[in-house]
Amino acid sequence: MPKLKLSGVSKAYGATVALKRGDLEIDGGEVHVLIGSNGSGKSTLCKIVAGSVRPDAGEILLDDQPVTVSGPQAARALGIGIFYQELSLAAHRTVAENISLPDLPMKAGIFVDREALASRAARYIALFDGVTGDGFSADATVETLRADQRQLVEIMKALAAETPVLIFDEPTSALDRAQVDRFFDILRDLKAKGRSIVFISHRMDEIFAIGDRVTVIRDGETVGTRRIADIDPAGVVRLMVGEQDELAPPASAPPAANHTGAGSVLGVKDLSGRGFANMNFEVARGEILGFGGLHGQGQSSVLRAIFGATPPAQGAITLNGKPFAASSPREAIRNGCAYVSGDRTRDGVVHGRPILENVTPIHYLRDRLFLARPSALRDKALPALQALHTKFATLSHPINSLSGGNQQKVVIARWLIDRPDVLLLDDPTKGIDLSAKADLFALVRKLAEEGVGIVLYSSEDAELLNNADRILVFNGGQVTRELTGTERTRYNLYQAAYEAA
Amino acid sequence: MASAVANPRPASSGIKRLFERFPFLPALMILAVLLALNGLYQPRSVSFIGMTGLVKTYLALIMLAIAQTYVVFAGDIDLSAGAIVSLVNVVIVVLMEQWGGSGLSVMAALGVGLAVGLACGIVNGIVVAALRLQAIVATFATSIFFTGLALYVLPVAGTPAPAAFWRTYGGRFFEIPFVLYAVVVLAMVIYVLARTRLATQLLAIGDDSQAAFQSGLPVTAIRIRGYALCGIFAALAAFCITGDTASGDPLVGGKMTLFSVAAVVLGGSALSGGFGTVVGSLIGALIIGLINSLVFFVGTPSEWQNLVQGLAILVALMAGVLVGRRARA
Amino acid sequence: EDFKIGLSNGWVGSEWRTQMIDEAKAAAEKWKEKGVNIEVVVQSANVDVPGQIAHVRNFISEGVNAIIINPNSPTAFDPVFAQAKEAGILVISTDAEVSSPDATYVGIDQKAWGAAGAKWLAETLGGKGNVVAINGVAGHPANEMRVAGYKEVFGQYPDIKIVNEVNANWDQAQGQQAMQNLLATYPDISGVWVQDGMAAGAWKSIMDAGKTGQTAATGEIRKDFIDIWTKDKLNSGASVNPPGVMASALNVAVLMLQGKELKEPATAGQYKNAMYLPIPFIDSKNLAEAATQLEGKPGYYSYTSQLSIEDAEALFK
Amino acid sequence: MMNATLLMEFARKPLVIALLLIVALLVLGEALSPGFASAQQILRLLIVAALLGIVAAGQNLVILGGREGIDLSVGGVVSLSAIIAGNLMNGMDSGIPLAVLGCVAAGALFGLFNGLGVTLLRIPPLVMTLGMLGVLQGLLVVIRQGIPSGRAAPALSNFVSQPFLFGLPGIIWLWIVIGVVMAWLLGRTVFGHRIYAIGSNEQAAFMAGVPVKLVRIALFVLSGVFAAIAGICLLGYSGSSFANVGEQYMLPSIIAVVFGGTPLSGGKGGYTGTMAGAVLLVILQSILTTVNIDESGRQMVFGATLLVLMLFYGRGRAMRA
Ligand SMILES: Nc1ncnc2c1ncn2[C@@H]1O[C@H](COP(=O)(O)OP(=O)(O)OP(=O)(O)O)[C@@H](O)[C@H]1O
Ligand SMILES: Nc1ncnc2c1ncn2[C@@H]1O[C@H](COP(=O)(O)OP(=O)(O)OP(=O)(O)O)[C@@H](O)[C@H]1O
Ligand SMILES: O[C@@H]1[C@@H](O)[C@H](O)OC[C@H]1O
Ligand SMILES: [Mg+2]
Ligand SMILES: [Mg+2]
Repeated sequence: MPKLKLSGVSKAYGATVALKRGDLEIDGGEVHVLIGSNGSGKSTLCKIVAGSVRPDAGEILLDDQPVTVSGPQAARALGIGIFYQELSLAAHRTVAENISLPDLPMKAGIFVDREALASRAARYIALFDGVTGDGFSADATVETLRADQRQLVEIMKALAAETPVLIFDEPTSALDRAQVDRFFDILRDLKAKGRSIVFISHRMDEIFAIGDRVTVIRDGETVGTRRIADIDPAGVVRLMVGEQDELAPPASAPPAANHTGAGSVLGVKDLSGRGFANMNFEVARGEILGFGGLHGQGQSSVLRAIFGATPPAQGAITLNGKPFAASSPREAIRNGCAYVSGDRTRDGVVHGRPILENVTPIHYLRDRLFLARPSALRDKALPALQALHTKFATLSHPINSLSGGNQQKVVIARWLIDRPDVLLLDDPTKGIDLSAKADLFALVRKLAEEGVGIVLYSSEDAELLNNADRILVFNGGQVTRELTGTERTRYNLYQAAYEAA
Repeated sequence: MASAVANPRPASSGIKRLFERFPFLPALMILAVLLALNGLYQPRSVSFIGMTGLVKTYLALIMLAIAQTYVVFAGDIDLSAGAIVSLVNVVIVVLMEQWGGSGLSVMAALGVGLAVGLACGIVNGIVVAALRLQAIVATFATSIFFTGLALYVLPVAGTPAPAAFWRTYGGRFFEIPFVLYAVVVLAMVIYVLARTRLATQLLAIGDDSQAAFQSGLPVTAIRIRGYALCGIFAALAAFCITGDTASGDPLVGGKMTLFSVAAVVLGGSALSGGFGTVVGSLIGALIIGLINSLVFFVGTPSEWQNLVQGLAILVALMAGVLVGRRARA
Repeated sequence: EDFKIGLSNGWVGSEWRTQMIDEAKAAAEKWKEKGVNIEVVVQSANVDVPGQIAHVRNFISEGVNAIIINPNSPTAFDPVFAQAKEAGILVISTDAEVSSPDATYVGIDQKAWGAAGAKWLAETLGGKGNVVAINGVAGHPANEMRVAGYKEVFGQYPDIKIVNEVNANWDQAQGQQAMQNLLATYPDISGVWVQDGMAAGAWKSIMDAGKTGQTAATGEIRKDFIDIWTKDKLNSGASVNPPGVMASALNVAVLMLQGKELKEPATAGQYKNAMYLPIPFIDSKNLAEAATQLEGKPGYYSYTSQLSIEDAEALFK
Repeated sequence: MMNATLLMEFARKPLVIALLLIVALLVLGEALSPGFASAQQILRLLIVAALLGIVAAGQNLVILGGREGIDLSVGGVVSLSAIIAGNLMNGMDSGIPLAVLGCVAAGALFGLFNGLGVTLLRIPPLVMTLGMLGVLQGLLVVIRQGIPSGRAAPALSNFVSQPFLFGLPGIIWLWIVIGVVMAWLLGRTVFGHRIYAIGSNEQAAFMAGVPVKLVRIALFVLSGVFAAIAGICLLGYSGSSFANVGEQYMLPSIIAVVFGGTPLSGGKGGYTGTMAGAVLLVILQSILTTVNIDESGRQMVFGATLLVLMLFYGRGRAMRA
């Protein structure tokens, strides 16, 4: 008898069908992986189970009993806990308060029982002992924590519910390897205790490392469930993409790096700033320079510094041989610099506005436009969007009508209307699906061939190894190793990343 | 494996930690400076009697600032707070008069007053949290409604409150002014309320209401409770006003609303919610009072008094926001 | 002798109030000739009742000898005046009566003032017609008493109908707007009861509407208006609330501070603490006289009168 | 079937709601007091609505720009402008150009202060403009010194109340022009798109090279300018100015914006709706003054009606979608 069973669950937001037919069966004592491309409806399905989204139709059985999950509170009462992809933390509250937020321990009927609060927090923090990082403590306010630490708090909060069913919607996207390893240990432990766990990730290796069964969801429909033991990554991908054309096989041999002749388009000398120091590197025209290493080692900070978002403390930058010190993104863009952030919700998408307005802001600036003539802009926007195979109905639809991956494509497309000299990619594929990734990297390579200098930071090793001509490995805010040519192996990358800084 | 992440972060200094724990410190500093200046220009104003007078005059605003704080915690706002004060004021005055002005009738009227404040707060809460109207405009609309009610209860200012009532409020017990007892009780109530689950929940909602909801908090109910608390404190503000003015006036609280918001901000709370203290708002209200009297004591010509007060409050607001942010950054 | 006197004006919406303060300050100056030094401290602002209570507390802290107040409420000052008295401060209200037993009122009888205008209007209309009233600040004590005054008078004329009453805050511009609206809504208005500052505005609308001949309206006492009145021969009559009332109150206050005793204690009015000053009345008969007093004054200057020091002394033993 | 849903969607548009409500209220007004919906009466209402609508234009911009944008100081600027204009023209047509210039400059200046406080010092707009309101109110007392001064020039009064073109007074035309310019500005200019961008996602706008602070400062300056223009018109409407004429516009200008479909969170909406919102609000107020009930009843009905009307508009998202 499955612990939890969903059948025919659906949800539409106006015209957007987020989930057409969600089916899922989870047993006690298993880690059930849910996989599907961006916008396929995974989070929607999870939220329905957790009560925070109201389904349009479908049935939920818990221990074979049909149940109505009328809200998050009801879900907890039914024994369902959840880690939300976008987190559910109160920024100004402490870690301890956040862990217990759903049911703050009480004293005398109205007071918060501070002791109980602290001891409960200590219990869950201890699970991650050693991997929580600097500044993490029960009474730190969440606001002061880094992204990975916040994700840990959200994990602890989910665990603290101590529910038989636990849903984790992309809990590892900001975690480093050590943190992921620890988390998986905890999951195994919970599994052993008979809990039912749903786990979502876009990282194939994680899926195979922890999953027992995998359910694939495509375009809002459940397409099948397999035992992990019975399937390989290629099989999963086949299920995900369906009958559509096969993905191009990953480049078996690293691309050749023969840019020695081309001049350097971006030069960085002795650059230091918040989160990094002593940066020295050059990017040649047509080169894809990779940034590697564990996350949060200064890669993003360097890119943002070059882009003028957080101007560096010292050092020099040259662009096309000329000194370049952007004090704002505005200035950087005017000088031919482009920057794509992986955090589209924060740095990219202008929510609620038409797709067209989301593609054009860079063009406005580069062309010093004053008027926004829709017809002229349309002609500029369409080719850029098509180059990435962006799926959308019309340019006047709000960007939020698109799936996350397609939103990210729109955000990337804005940099393609006027060709930049330098393209800074700051983990650009965070949370986008495999085919979108393939499209993106094909395009990036094409841009490189056209003479653009590209810097690529990726938190996914495979992405880096497959696409970068040269890799700088970051550790503790410094570049500790440069990998070129055949040195670019996973082994070398890990070794450089994990050695003590 | 040891944490592989080495993100340089500034060592958190003692001062910073202090400001984090006591976000009202900047306000307290402004208050101290203002007190000193008041004392400098008019020593009598900081005498025991002078200070008692200050408290008597501004206790109502203090109460209303406290009222406002609880909704601001959750990122809401109550532009009807002053109208609730007016309504409760006329209700209790009229009832006290109708019931004969005895001690018992005074207590009964106060009870009804609290109930009226509570009811108004709940109405606001329902309108804002349950019906999901935007707080600024919705409570502006309810303020018009409450004012209408107040005008219905007492169309013209003037009905006197029984002497038993205001003589108590303005009087002394064992040589100590009544309002000082009130302040002590208020301090205890604030201390107690700060430790309640409701306060934490309101602040969590102010941080991110969707997140709080998804965590399983009954967000709507909690916000309504916040407004209810606001209504109760607005009623207490009305008691103070009535004690100090000894009469009913259907428009008496109108001008206090925006000052209550200013006091909350002066006290270091974030209007966007999630961060702040009630003590800060109390200090904020006193700052407004001290600015007003200082402007007079330094001898500002009468036509300039309003302008100078306006400027001083603006500067204090800006200083409070800036200092608070510097200190916490 | 040195005295410090605090003047509190809780509302600065009209020129009448400005003149009131100016006249009071001038009256204080006058005492120098008698060897009495009077320092006046002024708080004049748009404040609500609690704000004006704060005024009084500031005066107490300042250690004034007397407070003269044009109060925003009849009843709300009872507690704070009690405190002032406790601190040995003499409190006098002017322009609007207060219920406090610790204060004395020196000013006109606002109800009689309202009644005087109404009486003139009713008689001018021959005891019948549709009348509208344009009032000052709703809830303000002086305004409320005036309203009571005209209501009582019109009540005695069964054929006079008050078709509408509006508030225009003692402001000329608002009075003009209100009258414009009223004329549009009621084509058959024959009489307008309107209070001082606003009357000029109301009359302007009446004249704009070409109804000067068919309308009788109470008038006001500012030079501007007296001039129009004279020139256009308006059918108007104005009871005078002289801005000098505060100066009168100040003179009375000084004498009280000197320890003199009133011949007749102030026991008039509903609160039994009033000392009423005479209410002059201007109509076509004595219009020219009033005009002479205002000659050479700016347009906003009001016809005024006050108890001189000698007049005041005459009231004391 | 499809048509029905389309119709439903259309009927949910704020502008449509406002227009329907306007018609409904006119019918109601006519029923309560015959003549309410006469052409002449409607014209009078439109003049009053134009005054509110012009203030609301600035308010609309500031709100659209997000980051809790709001301008509580508009009322103060309206009053100030009316007084400055009255003094500068002093009843003479020849003084109009100078008056307009002076008022616009003053409005822009106070808007600039607001904008600088909000952007450079990062004071929340509600706080900054609330403080500024206090300053302006004090300034009014100083300038006016309790003495009335200044009068509208006859040309200005005519502009506001006399027919100018096709029987409509100049102020209505001015309002229409403002409406067209606003629609163009918001929909067809880069500046307009940038307003929406900063209102919707400031961080993303910053990363896409939008001069966030400049745009926001410009919005507050424009708000001051619109309020100043309204102040001049208000002087023309009432002939002379009084101390707090503008106060009546502070919160109503916000309500007009909300009734027009721009939520206070910014980033979406527009001015066409706001215009309808202003008309709606003015008609509602007018109906209430027409019916003969006590002030208390009037206020209760007004407050309750506002609440009911708000239910039609931008209610916040349900926690559980
Ligand atoms: N609140 C919402 N309003 C409108 N559309 C929504 C909403 N939430 C989700 N959607 C849409 O529903 C679809 C499914 O979204 P969902 O978040 O469930 O995808 P997902 O599988 O979790 O994707 P990802 O891997 O990117 O997290 C998407 O097209 C998304 O744009
Ligand atoms: N260095 C930065 N990195 C990333 N985002 C930034 C940075 N500086 C500003 N932003 C974002 O861009 C937006 C607008 O920035 P802008 O500098 O105009 O205003 P600000 O927030 O007052 O910044 P600051 O105080 O740093 O000057 C802000 O909301 C902020 O979140
Ligand atoms: O006459 C009026 C006076 O009584 C009031 O108090 O202030 C304004 C004056 O116009
Ligand atoms: Mg998801
Ligand atoms: Mg900046």
